[in-house]
Amino acid sequence: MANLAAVVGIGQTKYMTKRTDVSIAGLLREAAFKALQDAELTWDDIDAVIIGKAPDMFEGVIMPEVYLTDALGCNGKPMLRVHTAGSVGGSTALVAASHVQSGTFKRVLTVAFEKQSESNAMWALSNAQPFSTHLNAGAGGYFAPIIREYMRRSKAPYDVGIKVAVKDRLHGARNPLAHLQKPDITMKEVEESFMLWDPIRFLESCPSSDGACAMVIANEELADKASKPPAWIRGVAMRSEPTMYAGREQVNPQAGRDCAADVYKQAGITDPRKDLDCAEVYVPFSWYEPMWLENLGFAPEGEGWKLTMEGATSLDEGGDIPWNCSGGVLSSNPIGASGMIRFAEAARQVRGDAGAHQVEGAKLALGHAYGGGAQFFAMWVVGAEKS
Amino acid sequence: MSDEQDVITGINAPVYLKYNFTAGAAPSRFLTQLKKGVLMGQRCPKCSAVYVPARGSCALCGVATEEDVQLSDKATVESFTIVSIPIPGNPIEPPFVVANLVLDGSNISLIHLLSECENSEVRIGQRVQGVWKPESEWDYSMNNIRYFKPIDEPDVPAEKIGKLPVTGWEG
Amino acid sequence: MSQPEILNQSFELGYTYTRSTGPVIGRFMTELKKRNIVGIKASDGRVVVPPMEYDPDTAEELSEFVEVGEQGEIVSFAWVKEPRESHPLQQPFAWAMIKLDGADVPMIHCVAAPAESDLATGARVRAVWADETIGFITDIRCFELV
Amino acid sequence: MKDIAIVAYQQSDSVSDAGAVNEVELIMPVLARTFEQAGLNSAQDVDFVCSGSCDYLQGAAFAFVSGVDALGAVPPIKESHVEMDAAWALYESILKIRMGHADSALIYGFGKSSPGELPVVLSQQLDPYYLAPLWVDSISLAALQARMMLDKGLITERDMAEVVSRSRRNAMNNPHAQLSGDISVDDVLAEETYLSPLRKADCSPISDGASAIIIATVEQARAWGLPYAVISGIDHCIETHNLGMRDLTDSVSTRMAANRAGMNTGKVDVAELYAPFSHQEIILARALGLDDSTQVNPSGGVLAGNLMMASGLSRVGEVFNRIVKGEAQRGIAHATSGPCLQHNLVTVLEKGENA
Repeated sequence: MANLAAVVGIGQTKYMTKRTDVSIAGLLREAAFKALQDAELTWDDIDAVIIGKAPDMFEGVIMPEVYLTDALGCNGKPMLRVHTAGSVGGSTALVAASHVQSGTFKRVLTVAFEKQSESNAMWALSNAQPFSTHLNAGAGGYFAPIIREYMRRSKAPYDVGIKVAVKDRLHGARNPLAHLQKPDITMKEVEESFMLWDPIRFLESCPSSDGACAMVIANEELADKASKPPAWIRGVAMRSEPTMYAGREQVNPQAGRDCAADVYKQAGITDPRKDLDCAEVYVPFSWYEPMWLENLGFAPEGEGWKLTMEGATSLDEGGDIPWNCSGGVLSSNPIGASGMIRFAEAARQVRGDAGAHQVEGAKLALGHAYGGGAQFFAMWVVGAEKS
Repeated sequence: MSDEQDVITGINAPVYLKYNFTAGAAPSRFLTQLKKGVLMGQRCPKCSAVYVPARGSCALCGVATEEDVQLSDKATVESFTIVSIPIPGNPIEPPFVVANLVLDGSNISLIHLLSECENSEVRIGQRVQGVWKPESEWDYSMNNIRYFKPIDEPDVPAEKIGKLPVTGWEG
Repeated sequence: MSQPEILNQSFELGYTYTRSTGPVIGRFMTELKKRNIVGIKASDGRVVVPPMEYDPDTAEELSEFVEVGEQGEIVSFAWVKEPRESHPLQQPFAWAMIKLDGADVPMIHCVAAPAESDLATGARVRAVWADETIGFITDIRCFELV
Repeated sequence: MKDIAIVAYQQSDSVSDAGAVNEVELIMPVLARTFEQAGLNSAQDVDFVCSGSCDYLQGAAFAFVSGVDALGAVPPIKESHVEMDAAWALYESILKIRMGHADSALIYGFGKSSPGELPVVLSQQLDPYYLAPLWVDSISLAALQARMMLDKGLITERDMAEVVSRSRRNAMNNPHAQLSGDISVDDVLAEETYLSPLRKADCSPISDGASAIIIATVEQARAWGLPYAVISGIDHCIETHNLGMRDLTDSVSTRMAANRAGMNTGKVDVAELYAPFSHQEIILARALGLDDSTQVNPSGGVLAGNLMMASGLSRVGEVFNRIVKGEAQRGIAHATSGPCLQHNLVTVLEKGENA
């Protein structure tokens, strides 16, 4: 049985296209320092540091923990770097949590980041090796055919993705840290935006952001003493499956379903829509909301889009299960940090510290991240109470 | 220039590294045949699924694919996207159709261009065939097939996509 | 099963990254452009060149810049007989840890010298500036023996 | 906390160029042998899998993703990855077992260093503003460190050559070694300098390969009926990236990690140290206070073959081998990362009951 652990401090940078005022270290440092301040701690209080980011090619710094140790006060401490593709922010939080849940450490700092403005994500993700076909126009080009297959199967109306795009940007407008600030966005604006990778429109896609997110995770004894409410970690799970194999279910991947079942079991959740108060789910392309609603058991297969269209996932429409109140990946996407932002925002909700995007009285929240060809999944459930 | 403009806030850091890439054993087998105009898949000894291009293992079973299996250049559209932005480092002019295609006789999709068609008429289950470059231009490359184009065969129902024999689709 | 040929092909993985410096590194680069070298004072009072953004012991932000000399002494060196294509000098040269006058912590840069035997730990060197300085670490083209 | 045991270890041959073998093909045979050793069939038979690799070695983003293709990860598995030596993947896996979310784990590391120019590739892990743009390669930095040792009279070139000679001779008993032979100290000293003060023999070779380990709770290891070695401690520690601010002639972080891992609570019969350069083996042995009673790098160490991203894990595996063969009761394995031994991990292994 894992030891109890809780999030006792959260820090995020403002997300934006280019943070031209800081170095790479400066970016992480900002989030890390805010997390320490939030936890009312100093660097000396931290036992170990766990960092995560997507491929090193984004910034062209190999194994960046080597250079970042000084900025994160790690010297003389253990430092670990996680890399599990797009799910890395979530995986990093889970690995950080395991440092405490295993009873090995009392209090650790975890930071995930991406400074995408240092290069071009399309290039970093698509640079071709010899002999390989080179038609993969970034992540959108990869996921668009899977979305098309979902649309075919579910017979969902064409504007579900448009609705999600609007909803998450309206959520993002409540969150001052969100990269995209579009309080006046309309369905028409999204529909008329440029079709990048049919069926994915420009405004149905995530932006490319600079940013970092950090958390302090503490054991039960220290979390009990924290001056601000902790977010208790009630369940942690990760699952992986290969990118391609014969008969692989790509629309509704088994790794996602299994991961959700695992984390729900730990948290005592039997009906996620009813038992959870909100969820922060990795939705980089708008159609992934209905797809993940089904994958994560919030709706039966083929019916996720109905929740979206009914407004069940919308804070503004008073939905019963708001998704991505922070604005989600559709509003901010520093790739390597995006998963951790989901985990941290879930924690903010149950700490009652989510400001204008707070779900009133939230007690139990899901944080979710996925990566690779929708094959790596990381999830946690955090609660205002220990059990 | 004022002092303000003289303040450095950014640098350009060229990071260029040279590599000598060697294709793996399984990809080399595929590419060697491809140079001869043959689409060769590899069958998993455990589950019998046929992979193309084989990457070295049946990812489902985690074992090496050993048996070579000759495939057709006819395929079925599993899904697709119409790309309206250029691919970095690729001269193709957008918009173009990139499709996930399953070759007859294989059980996994590969990605290739679809052309000689109205983009708006491309659909899941559509039958297509490879349009090859002249033999003199063949190399160790999937670009030996310039693109796939629709052929006059009935669409394949969704549940049969990825399960057709090398002999093709009778409708 | 047919035996494949071994297929090789060289390729270059490359990008020119656009790095924002933040104030500390930016100040160092700004000074380099003006052919000055600055360090920064660490929490224990040591002057570090190039300036670190954060103190390695206390993790505090550092901000007290100190101008240092463009001459210094070699703390250690390594003789490169056969420079690599990526190296800044294409004739045999040395990498060295150089403690500049006014600094307490050595920096790493290259030293141009006729032969290994001309170099020694403790030898005095001075910065050789690039013809055009742009605010980049290679504004110091190399160091040479005084 | 649950006692954790190592039950299987396999490594590929360390070769200078694996040729027409991609990542999956590199890993799969090693994993197959590892499963066989443990009497298991696939990754489905362990509770957790964690790997270590580096995209830049072969120059492709997400190199580790294709590693999953070697696992038989259907149905999906609990799996994670560190962009570090797989010794740190072992560390992550141990935390997973300690927290009760797994009773067993497979850990593997792999690297093809041959496609790139490894010392140059590694220059890009340095400070991206001050050092990486100078392209200071990893061998040159190690040479600066060696010169410092020599200048201060802490070592002689003969000491370094002795490390090399012993490595080559020990490696004669290591079937996976890349460099081995009956080479005397004078033979080494007769070689001209390469990156002075280093000779080529002072530097680990460029190698391709993979290694894998299976760990389990002692209860699980017993249930499997396998000989095992117990991991009695593991810890790691990083130091400042500023080489000018570190005492390069010592390895403070190695000593800290070893102390925290409990190395000094008993006799150390064997030590496998990840020293990519001969003088670094001396630094490490001294930092750890090892004397003649400890056999250092009986496998030949990484001077006999350096599988980047797997060498640290292999050190653990080599100590495991000595213990289960009855050649040692207790030993330590060391792993390193970063320039001039910046980041160090120490694992302490002890004989299990039925080893």
